[in-house]
Amino acid sequence: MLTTQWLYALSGCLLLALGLRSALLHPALLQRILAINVMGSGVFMLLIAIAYRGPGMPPDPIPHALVLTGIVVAVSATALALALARRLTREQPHD
Amino acid sequence: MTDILASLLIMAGLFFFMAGSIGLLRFPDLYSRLHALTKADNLGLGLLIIGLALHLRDPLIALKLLLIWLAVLAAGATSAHLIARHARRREKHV
Amino acid sequence: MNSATSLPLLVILSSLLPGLVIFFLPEGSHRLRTTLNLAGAFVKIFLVGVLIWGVFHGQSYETRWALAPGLDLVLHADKLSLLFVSLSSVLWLVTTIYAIGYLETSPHRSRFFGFFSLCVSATVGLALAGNLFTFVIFYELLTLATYPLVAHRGTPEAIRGARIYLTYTLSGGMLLLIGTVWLYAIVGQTSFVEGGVLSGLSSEYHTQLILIFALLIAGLGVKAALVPLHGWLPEAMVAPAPVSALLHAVAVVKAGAFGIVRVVYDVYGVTFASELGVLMALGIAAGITIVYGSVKALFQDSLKKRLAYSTVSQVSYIALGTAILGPIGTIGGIVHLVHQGIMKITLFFAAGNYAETLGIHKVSEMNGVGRRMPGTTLAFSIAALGMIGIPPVAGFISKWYLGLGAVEAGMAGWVLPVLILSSLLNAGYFLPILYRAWFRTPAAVWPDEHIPAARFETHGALLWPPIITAVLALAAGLFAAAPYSPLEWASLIAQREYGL
Amino acid sequence: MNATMLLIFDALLLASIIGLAWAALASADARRSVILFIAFGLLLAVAWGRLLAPDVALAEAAIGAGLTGALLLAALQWQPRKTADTTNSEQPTHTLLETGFRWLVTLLCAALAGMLAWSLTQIDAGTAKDALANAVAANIDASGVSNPVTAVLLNFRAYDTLLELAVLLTAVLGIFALGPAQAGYRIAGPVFTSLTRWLTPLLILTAGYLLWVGAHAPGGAFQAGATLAAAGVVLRLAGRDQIGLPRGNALRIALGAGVGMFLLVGLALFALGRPFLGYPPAWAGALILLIETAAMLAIAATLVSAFIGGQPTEEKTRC
Amino acid sequence: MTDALIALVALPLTAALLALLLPRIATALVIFSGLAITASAIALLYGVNTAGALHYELGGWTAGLGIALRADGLSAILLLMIALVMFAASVYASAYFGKASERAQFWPLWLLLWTALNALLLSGDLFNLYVTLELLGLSAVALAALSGKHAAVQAALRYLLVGLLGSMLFLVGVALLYAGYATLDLATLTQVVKPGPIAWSALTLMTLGLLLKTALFPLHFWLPPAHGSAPAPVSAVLSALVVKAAFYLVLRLWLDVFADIVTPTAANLLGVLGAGAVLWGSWQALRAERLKLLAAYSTVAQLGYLFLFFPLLLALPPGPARDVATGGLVMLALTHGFAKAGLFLAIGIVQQRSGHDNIQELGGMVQRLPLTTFAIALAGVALIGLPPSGTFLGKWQLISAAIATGQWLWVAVTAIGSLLAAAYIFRILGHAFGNQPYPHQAVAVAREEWPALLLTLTATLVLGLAGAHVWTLLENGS
Repeated sequence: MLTTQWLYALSGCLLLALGLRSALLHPALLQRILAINVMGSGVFMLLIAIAYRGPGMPPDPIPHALVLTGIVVAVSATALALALARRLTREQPHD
Repeated sequence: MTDILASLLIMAGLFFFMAGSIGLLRFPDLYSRLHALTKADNLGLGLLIIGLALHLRDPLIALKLLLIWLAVLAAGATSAHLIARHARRREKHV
Repeated sequence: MNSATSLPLLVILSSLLPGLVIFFLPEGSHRLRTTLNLAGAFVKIFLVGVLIWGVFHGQSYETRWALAPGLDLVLHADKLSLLFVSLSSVLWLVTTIYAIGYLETSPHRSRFFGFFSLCVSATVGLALAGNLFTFVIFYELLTLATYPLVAHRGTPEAIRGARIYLTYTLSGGMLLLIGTVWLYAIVGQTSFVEGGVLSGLSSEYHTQLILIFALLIAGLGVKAALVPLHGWLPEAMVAPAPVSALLHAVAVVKAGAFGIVRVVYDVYGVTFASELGVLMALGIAAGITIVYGSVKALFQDSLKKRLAYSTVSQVSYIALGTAILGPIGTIGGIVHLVHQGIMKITLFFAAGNYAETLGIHKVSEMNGVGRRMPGTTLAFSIAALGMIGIPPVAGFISKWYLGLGAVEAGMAGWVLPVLILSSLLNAGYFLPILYRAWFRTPAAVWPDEHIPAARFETHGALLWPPIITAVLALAAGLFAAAPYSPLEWASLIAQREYGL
Repeated sequence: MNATMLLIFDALLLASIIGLAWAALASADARRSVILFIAFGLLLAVAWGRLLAPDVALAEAAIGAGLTGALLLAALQWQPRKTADTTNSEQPTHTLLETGFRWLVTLLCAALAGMLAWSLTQIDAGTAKDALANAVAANIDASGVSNPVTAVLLNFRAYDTLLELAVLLTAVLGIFALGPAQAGYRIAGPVFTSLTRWLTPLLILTAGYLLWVGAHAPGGAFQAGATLAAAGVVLRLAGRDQIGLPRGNALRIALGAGVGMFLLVGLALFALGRPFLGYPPAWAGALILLIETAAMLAIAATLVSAFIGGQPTEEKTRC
Repeated sequence: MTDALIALVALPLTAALLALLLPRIATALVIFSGLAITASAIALLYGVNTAGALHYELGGWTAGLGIALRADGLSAILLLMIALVMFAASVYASAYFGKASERAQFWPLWLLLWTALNALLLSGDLFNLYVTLELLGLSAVALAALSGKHAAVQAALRYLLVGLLGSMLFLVGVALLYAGYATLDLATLTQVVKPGPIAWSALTLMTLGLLLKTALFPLHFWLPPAHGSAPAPVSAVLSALVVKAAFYLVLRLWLDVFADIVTPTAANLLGVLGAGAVLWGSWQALRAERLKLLAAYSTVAQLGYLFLFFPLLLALPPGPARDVATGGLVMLALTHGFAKAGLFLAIGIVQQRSGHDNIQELGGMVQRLPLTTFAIALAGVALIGLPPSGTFLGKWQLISAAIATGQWLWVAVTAIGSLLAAAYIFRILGHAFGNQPYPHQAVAVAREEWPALLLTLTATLVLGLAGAHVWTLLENGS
């Protein structure tokens, strides 16, 4: 693997671990949702690093397509999660 | 020749960005922060875009870059206005 | 499908299908329900008759249905199964008549008779099972079908009794299942074969086979109420009398005993089992149970509980018989399968009559009941004398062969004392009842008389069943030497087992 | 020299990305977390650009940072400002067990990342890792588009995209089932309103451009849909409740348009004896554009619906 | 023959769109398309049985560049189960949701869930599996939250987050495999994958993600509240089908794709977790106060049995013995699917009629709701594993394989688990048989009772008596 690929792939792993840890441990709901998004970004970074072939070389388009799909899926899930969370706070007795 | 000019313009643009950011961090109150940020960024971005346009030498891309500058200018001005108005309103309430 | 492959299945369906229809009958359609019940019972007896005739003429009947690779559901009619099938189908008919009378006014009869039919179907299936896998299936089905019958009254005691019953039987079923699977893992699918199928295995398997035997007998011993696995039986007495009668004489307890007979004779082979040394252990367990049950019975004032402990004791005669190596002991054990059934059902019918007619539940309330209910009490007396082993009632035949077999097998040293002690104890808990019933003066009022003496001492449907079964018990003893008698049949089975 | 510069740039970029992620997740303040997360998304877009993935960069900026950011900012409205919940504020220190558990989780996450990184070192350089990329290049002429990412998304792996649109539809239906939209905002003042007057058409124009250009250059239905949705978001912020979103049946048609067009094309081809979703090469470009147009509308309608947080209510009086 | 592959995905998806656009006729549409899907599933099973495993290259692109749909005996059997359970639950739901507005929201999501299940079972592509997992997860969450009650929404949110976490872990595995082998096609991967860090890490990550989704102990914490607070037909399919879809993927990965990579130690670990699930799930079910929670914990336990098979299958040499044991596993999964769906539907009837599902207050139920009680009892028979249910055959194979490979621990776990199951089932029946007057208006609706009854009958009788076909199908369809 190229150094650049390495650098980005490792950062991807790190983001994944960061996200996973917060998703499991953060007390607040919103940050847990963010954490899962960070995890996703970590995976995306891994995929795009894999696709990279060096400066001037055309990258592998397949991981790019996968990440595009992944981003859309992630926003769908985030939207649903936020809607559920909103419903939850609305339902909560405020007094 | 144009490349050198372009580099100089880009560097100048970056300098303004830097100044704006420092201003954002260091200035005492909201209004002066906004002032520093918008002024410096608008100018910085403008210089940056002229530099890039010179560097790429493609009128179509230059047009697009100009469009981006205008959009950022408008959005920046509007949001600065909104933030300032919001802050002003809150002050009145207190 | 021809008759050779479908008849065993039809025997089961003859009670299963009416049962399923009965579930959906409205509570009020008394006549239709009775018709279905009786029609099913008669059809079953007829089909069993055909089976007996065929088997005697060398016809082979087998229904086979693959459930999984290497696992076939096999229904097979051989002499031992026919002995049990005919016992259960005849006693089912009698019990059905009795139950119709007994439950005439109580609620949820459709549910009751539905499960009643399922219970008999499971028993018949168990009797016809052609291999251990099939036996396990019907053994568990029997548990399932009897649970609602025990819980039928829905009182907290009934629910509790049913729960205890279930705890015991399902745990036992699990042991039986593990033992069976283990056996299959060693020898693969094997049918019940007279003389057993395991004697050819090399000696490295013997330890495993002993463990498997222990598992199987423990599993079967729960239903057969071998001490210390008998705890459910007195608790299950909360069930209505016809259910108790069925449980004790035909279905549950007998299923366990029948299973022990199958395992010893048709899986291990009695000779091989003896070589393994497991017969002795079984015999000792049976001996302890016989004495223990009798002693406990002695101290029960509740009539049904006294009968329940009597069952604990009496059923182990069957296990004792299988534990005695030699044809005569075998005959004694197998014939007791039938004899105990006929006699015990008579006793339970009579006990049910006392409770239903006069509200008598305790031995101490039975003073002079013989004068008020002579027919019932006569039937009770015949069965009780048979249980003690007084000739010419059927019980005598069983005990005679068991004793003789023990002498023949050289086990007289401990079997005979057990037999004598138990007979004395039997006399000890039955004779006082007979004395009270016939010779004490009756109390001024019965505890709860709600069927007045009219044409008979009680309802005809309640009176005739015990009388019929008492006559059968007498006949089985008197005509023991006649062809087609239980004794003759048991002798045939024993001959085949020992290759005589 | 150039390589070292790039390396420094990469290191700085990645350090900022990780730092932002860390800061966003470490904070207990929801507002702070969200703003840092949006910045994180924008830097990610830069990273994608750096790795020659402009399509992804566009999508990340528009969807990952842009619309997700808008959703999160909208969520701040009903979030309590400090989200450290009550139990936490009462007991600021963790019990020993909790601390142990936190360490355990941290270690496990680290181990997982370590395992992953270690496996990456083991990737055999000799494997035919370009096999699929080459296959894409070899078949691109038959795909009807010249942008390989679009070719993969809309042709080679069109089935993925079909199901992905179904995911979007599911999410929006799930949101609708949870109740009506949130109340709208106050009507904006003249400055913002005048901005929306020309920004909205510009966004719509840009969306159309992105959709069209996707065939041969970075862009496509998702980026275009997100841009279109951005127009809706801006209108909503300006206090227009009628954000251009249709109501009732028309809205349902818009939401289902992407999946519907995809299925229509796929099944029609199937009925004509082609494979399911197998475009004839001559028609592929046109069919892809058709599907992408429908998909763009669906994506925009979905994202705007998600932003307003429910089924738009009928026009109501504003205060 | 391969048309059925397309139909199984396209039919429910098209129906979902139509149900969205035409809410007035949605119910009829669902029933009609349900029949069509069931017919397709039968056609697929027939095709697989006669022609062996089938595959279809979408868009005409070779698998690898494009995506292939694949079906073999295992997936075809499970697809038919999905079709039958979903269809029965659809009929039930048409009566369960009384208001037209409720049904209008329910049907499109319901059909999307159906799409996701079918697509997942058919997918032959790693990334496509990720998309189907997400589609399944989101539709399941949306349905679970449908009642809008606080507890339901809270449980659904947790369900969503756990599901997303699981999908992310799965996706990392996919990325790693792509990095290592440059393919996403499962069949290609099966051929090229080699033992080594890449395969091990990928399998670990993907399995971890899927175990979260299939709620294997101790990752089951999210399941009882989610399944316990969803509407009855939703609970039914969540418990019967959705968790099983993730389990199916674990099975595929461990027994097919990574067959040469998995080690007995790893399989033993799954077995230990399975044992934990059996014991803990059964115990919690026994202690549950509410019927739905009982059923949900029972799902945790029943999934545990499936995982007990992993150490056994790996200890058996490939060949007839392993195939027979695999059939047992499939049998358990099938029976549980039908029985648990039926149980949840029946519980839904109890809950609607009495307004609660407290086990303590079921006295007299047997008189007022005899068919429903009967359905619960039949489901119980299958859950305990008594004959003639398919579970009995499955457990027989489980114990048999454990004895044959000398792994007695799993025999003990199975025995204890079954007895605990008997305890919790007969705890319900004990209360139901009580002769207290049943205070509630108990008019049963045939459209609700019969689906429950037929599902449980399938589990208890049909699968038990026709079980041999399952083994034949698995063999013919491989």
